[in-house]
Amino acid sequence: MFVDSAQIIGKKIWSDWVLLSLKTYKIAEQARPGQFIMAKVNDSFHPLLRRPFSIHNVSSGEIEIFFQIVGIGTTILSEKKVGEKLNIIGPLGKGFNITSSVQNKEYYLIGGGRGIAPLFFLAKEIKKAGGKPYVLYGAKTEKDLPLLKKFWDEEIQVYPSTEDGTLGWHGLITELFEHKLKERNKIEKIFVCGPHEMMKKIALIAEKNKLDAEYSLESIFGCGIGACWGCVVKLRREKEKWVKACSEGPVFSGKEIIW
Amino acid sequence: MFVDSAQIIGKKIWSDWVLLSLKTYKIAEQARPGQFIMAKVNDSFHPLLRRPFSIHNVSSGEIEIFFQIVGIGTTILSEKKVGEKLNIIGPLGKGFNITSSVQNKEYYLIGGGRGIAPLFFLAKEIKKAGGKPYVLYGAKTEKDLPLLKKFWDEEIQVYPSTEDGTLGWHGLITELFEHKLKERNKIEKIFVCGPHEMMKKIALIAEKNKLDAEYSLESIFGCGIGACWGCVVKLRREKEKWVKACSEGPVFSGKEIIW
Amino acid sequence: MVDLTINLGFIKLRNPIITASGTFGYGLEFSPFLDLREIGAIIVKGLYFNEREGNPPPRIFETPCGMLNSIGLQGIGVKKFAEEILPKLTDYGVPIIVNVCGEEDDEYARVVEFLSSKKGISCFELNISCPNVRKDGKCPAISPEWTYNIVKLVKQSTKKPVITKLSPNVTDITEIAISAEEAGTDGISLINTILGMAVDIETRKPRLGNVFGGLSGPAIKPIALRMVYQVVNTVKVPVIGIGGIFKGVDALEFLIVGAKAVQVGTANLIDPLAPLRILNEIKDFCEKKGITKIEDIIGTLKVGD
Amino acid sequence: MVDLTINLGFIKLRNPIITASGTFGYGLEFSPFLDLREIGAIIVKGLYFNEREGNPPPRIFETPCGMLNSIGLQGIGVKKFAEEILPKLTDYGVPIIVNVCGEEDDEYARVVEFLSSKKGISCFELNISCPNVRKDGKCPAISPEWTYNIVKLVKQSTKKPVITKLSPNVTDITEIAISAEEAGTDGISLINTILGMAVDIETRKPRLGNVFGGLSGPAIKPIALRMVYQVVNTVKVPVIGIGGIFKGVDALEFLIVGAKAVQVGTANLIDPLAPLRILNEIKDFCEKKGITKIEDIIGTLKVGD
Ligand SMILES: Cc1cc2nc3c(=O)[nH]c(=O)nc-3n(C[C@H](O)[C@H](O)[C@H](O)COP(=O)(O)OP(=O)(O)OC[C@H]3O[C@@H](n4cnc5c(N)ncnc54)[C@H](O)[C@@H]3O)c2cc1C
Ligand SMILES: Cc1cc2nc3c(=O)[nH]c(=O)nc-3n(C[C@H](O)[C@H](O)[C@H](O)COP(=O)(O)OP(=O)(O)OC[C@H]3O[C@@H](n4cnc5c(N)ncnc54)[C@H](O)[C@@H]3O)c2cc1C
Ligand SMILES: Cc1cc2nc3c(=O)[nH]c(=O)nc-3n(C[C@H](O)[C@H](O)[C@H](O)COP(=O)(O)O)c2cc1C
Ligand SMILES: Cc1cc2nc3c(=O)[nH]c(=O)nc-3n(C[C@H](O)[C@H](O)[C@H](O)COP(=O)(O)O)c2cc1C
Ligand code: FES
Ligand code: FES
Repeated sequence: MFVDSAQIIGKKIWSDWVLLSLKTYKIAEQARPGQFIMAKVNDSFHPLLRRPFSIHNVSSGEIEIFFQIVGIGTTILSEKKVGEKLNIIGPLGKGFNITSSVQNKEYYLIGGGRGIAPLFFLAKEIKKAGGKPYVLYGAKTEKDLPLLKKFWDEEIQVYPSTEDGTLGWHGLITELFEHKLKERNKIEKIFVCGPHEMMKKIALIAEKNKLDAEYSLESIFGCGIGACWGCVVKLRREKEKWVKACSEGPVFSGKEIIW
Repeated sequence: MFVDSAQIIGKKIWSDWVLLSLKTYKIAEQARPGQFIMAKVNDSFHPLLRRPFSIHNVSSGEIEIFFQIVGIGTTILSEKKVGEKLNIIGPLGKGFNITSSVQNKEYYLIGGGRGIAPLFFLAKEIKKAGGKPYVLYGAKTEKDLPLLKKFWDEEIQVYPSTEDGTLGWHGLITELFEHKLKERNKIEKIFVCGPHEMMKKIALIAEKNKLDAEYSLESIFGCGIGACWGCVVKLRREKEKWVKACSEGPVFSGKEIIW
Repeated sequence: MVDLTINLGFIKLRNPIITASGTFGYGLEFSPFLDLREIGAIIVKGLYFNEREGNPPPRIFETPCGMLNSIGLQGIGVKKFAEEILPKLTDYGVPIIVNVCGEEDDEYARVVEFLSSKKGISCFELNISCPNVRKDGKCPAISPEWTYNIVKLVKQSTKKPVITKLSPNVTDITEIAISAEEAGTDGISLINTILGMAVDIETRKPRLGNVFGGLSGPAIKPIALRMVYQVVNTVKVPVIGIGGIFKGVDALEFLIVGAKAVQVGTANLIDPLAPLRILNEIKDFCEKKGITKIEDIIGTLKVGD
Repeated sequence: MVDLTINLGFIKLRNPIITASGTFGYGLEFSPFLDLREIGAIIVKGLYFNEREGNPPPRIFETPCGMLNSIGLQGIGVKKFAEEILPKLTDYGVPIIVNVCGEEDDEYARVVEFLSSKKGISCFELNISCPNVRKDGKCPAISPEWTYNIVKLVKQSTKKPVITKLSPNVTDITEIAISAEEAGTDGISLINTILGMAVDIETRKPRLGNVFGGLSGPAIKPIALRMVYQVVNTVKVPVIGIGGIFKGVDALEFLIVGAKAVQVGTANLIDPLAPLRILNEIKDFCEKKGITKIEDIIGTLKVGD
């Protein structure tokens, strides 16, 4: 966990989707898939709080974040220029659990909308360890799938879905998942990130198919470092309790999440 | 009085002094020397209030403002780039009174530090009307007199003073003024803008010499348009009273100011 | 087309946007910027019976997302207002509300008595909540009894409707609201500014000549909204929400918790077009959502699941 | 070299910077970021006797220059704290202050009784001012009698010094401060958060699961500073200032109006280095001004000319 003033060394924008590359040696060195950073988008009191972003990709001394412009913080962030600095804290939280024996095992990585962000790093790591990541990447429409090419470039299998049928599977990503399960059902584990309602539906399907599953949950973060108890989600651990998503998650096992 | 989103079409910086040129047809057309604009330096709530700046210069469809970086608002303003827009209201307030019979009359225009800002426009107007403006331009040190060349270019007589003697008269502008009064004493009126203490001393000298004088006063402005009663200064009008500097000033006659 | 009219019972407004006292001058100051007629109502700067000097400067200090003011209700008094301002203002055909002040309880009565006979005043707003008049920041609206007495007295002194403006500087805002209602107020507006201060560490002096001042602006909106919600759930008279309203969304929040109209204050100082801009943003929101009557939004907060 | 030590009478601090309860976890969360030893004192998250679940999410909402929280004092309870946290925390050698909560008056006594025997706790801070525990936002610190009773009870239950933390949601803060002093409190800290709310206009639901929450951050600083100034001028016990302290200048304002120390709250969430950064900014200011003892700044506000 480091506070770093990271230089922005690369930037891409597709309508309301932004990819930023940041130079940050220590954070890059320690980052694991599913972990996140907290970014201060300006040094004003408005907006006040840092914003959480998954670590989307890591390469020597660099990390990438990939985000959607949805409000004041992401708008300001999207206006940053290459060369400017961004104050970030990371790597934070507990990431996805990929056990040592990944070799030749098959995984579905299911990302809805901005939920795709952490899955790129995860897919790369699984592949590196000899596993087989299959990515389901869903959104409303074609233009909300800007990362397809990036997956292709890494030779990672990716199946797009769009609600309006402009690209790939016509319909919901949950339907695509059910469909794919028929094709390939010796699945070691699924990793899911996306809107709450989508993940809830995936969880039902996973349960029905007795699939091991991990979900990256979102909640509103105050600090991201476990100090404020703002980010809690309900888990079943001994008994039902509110658990901090930032420091004990954001990734949790499907077994313990109370949807 | 117009609210205008004015494009920044020129910018110069000398250490902590900034000159911005703004495209703003209607405001430029109506502006008089001594009037000011209120600028919103960003569209955030922080800083919240507009900032007042004298109209420093006017030419076809354009105005200039000249300011010193002293805090959050002027810092943000100084970072604006040519091409960006600046939301301004103007022209506001009552300016300097130059009577119609300016022809061949002599005036001292006395500006301390950022107080020089409105005097450039005033000097030009006096000159245009056939009068003779003599500008006293004082500051701490040489680098705080970035406008000298601008006055020279307009062939306006300007006498600099610096407290540390790095340029022009070595000492206070008030001393320079007393000195100059000996050289030239058929003065029609003096126009003064600068720090409160400086203006107070000038006022004593002016009174002793029975000079007609106008002063541009500063106070903290809430709105600049006469709506909040925040900006009052004490005047002698019938009786002593608090008068709005923004709408009844900022220029007041020496006869009514209570220092 | 969205029906923006609001019926407060004692007065009908073309729309729910009212300009807050002290931030909109006597109204006329804004005529170069916008068509006053399009505003729901204008509340003029607080009036004492006589002309009033106000507090020593500095009177304004900016704070994070807010500002402190200690104007101290400088103003021209009722006579000059009636003679010089009112005739011009009535020409615009916008409802005019006079914000009424008093150093003694009695003065409130004298102000409304004097002005009740004048043409063009729709109703009164009792400013029993200005924190800037006495050094300790006290005002009638911090006491239920004091509030009751003044409202009662004023109601006896005029036939025109009376809105009572409450102070946020209290432990229990509902208690004060009940007092005002029991004393017969026709409506309640809140909040006035919150008592605050600031210090210049260089000079070690207070930033305001009067030491204390009233905090307003976006910074106080969450507090204002909470109080409005509490009062709406306590009294039957219509409630007007005030505090940090800068955008359409802010106004909508107040309407959703149950305010029947809102006042725009500090925003006017920064953006003289604010009242109509906010109105347009509300209109756009309604159109987008297919809401045909603004009154359908009022008090629609969903609490619990 | 600036002498930054502060003597509160009942405790000596290395410097005037204390971390505020609820914004600094149990302290340990910040050890990756800064050397805890360099902080004046650490106040841990409010503790009830038993473990506590807290309020339903969303628990946090950002507002202009501030934030609302309705955590509702989720926490691990005194036993787990004494067993799992305290031993580790005492290793750092920084004064530890426990923020004490109670659902019943009695619980405050039980918490301090239990913890008084544990090694490493310097003193207690009574949180009688959390607006997030009951739905109506009420707490003991809104009543002089209630405040008096709890402070008295706690003082009888422990020999350790007790700081009483006041709520800003009151009409007259000095009245509550006097009660706490009369009941024997050793010090007073203020302010806790200000009750507020926010609404999502899309869903028409409150932004917080608990509807109301506490406002903190730069937005509230002017209100906090005013209240600290009022209390400093009323009681004799040392006063600790809290509210929107993000920079050295903010802390200095509180010291100048008379606070003997300050607490840094919301700032920790955004900048985990905040306590030491603020300390350094104070040090730099003193050096620039030739001030050799920080205590020479305290209470030096110049009022009047
Ligand atoms: C662990 C974690 C990782 C995330 N990773 C990514 C990512 O890689 N890419 C990405 O695009 N987004 C990600 N998000 C969501 C992202 O943090 C929010 O979209 C962002 O904070 C919104 O900031 P804003 O100022 O633009 O929006 P605001 O103006 O603050 O609000 C706009 C909307 O976003 C919601 N929102 C605000 N703050 C948060 C928050 N902390 N978490 C979730 N929703 C919020 C609000 O409720 C509102 O509906 C992540 C969130 C979490 C918790
Ligand atoms: C009618 C008028 C015309 C002006 N014209 C010019 C000009 O042409 N060039 C120029 O450089 N400056 C001018 N000023 C001063 C200028 O407005 C302030 O320097 C500016 O507002 C400071 O903003 P800030 O956010 O950078 O400072 P802040 O961070 O707000 O404060 C920094 C310092 O500036 C002081 N200050 C803040 N606001 C004002 C204010 N409204 N008036 C005076 N002092 C203030 C503060 O007390 C503080 O000491 C003028 C002021 C007035 C009233
Ligand atoms: C400069 C200023 C002057 C004010 N004068 C008055 C006044 O005369 N009478 C009154 O009742 N309220 C007065 N107020 C309070 C406002 O009407 C309003 O209640 C308060 O500012 C909160 O709303 P806002 O956050 O939208 O400004 C004044 C506020 C400001 C900022
Ligand atoms: C997330 C959060 C949790 C808090 N929890 C507590 C608490 O447990 N006990 C307490 O006395 N105060 C609590 N507070 C109040 C702070 O200690 C402090 O009094 C308040 O936030 C004002 O200071 P600030 O503006 O610097 O944050 C909490 C504040 C926040 C923001
Ligand atoms: S966001 Fe603060 S504890 Fe998780
Ligand atoms: S600044 Fe508002 S009246 Fe002058």
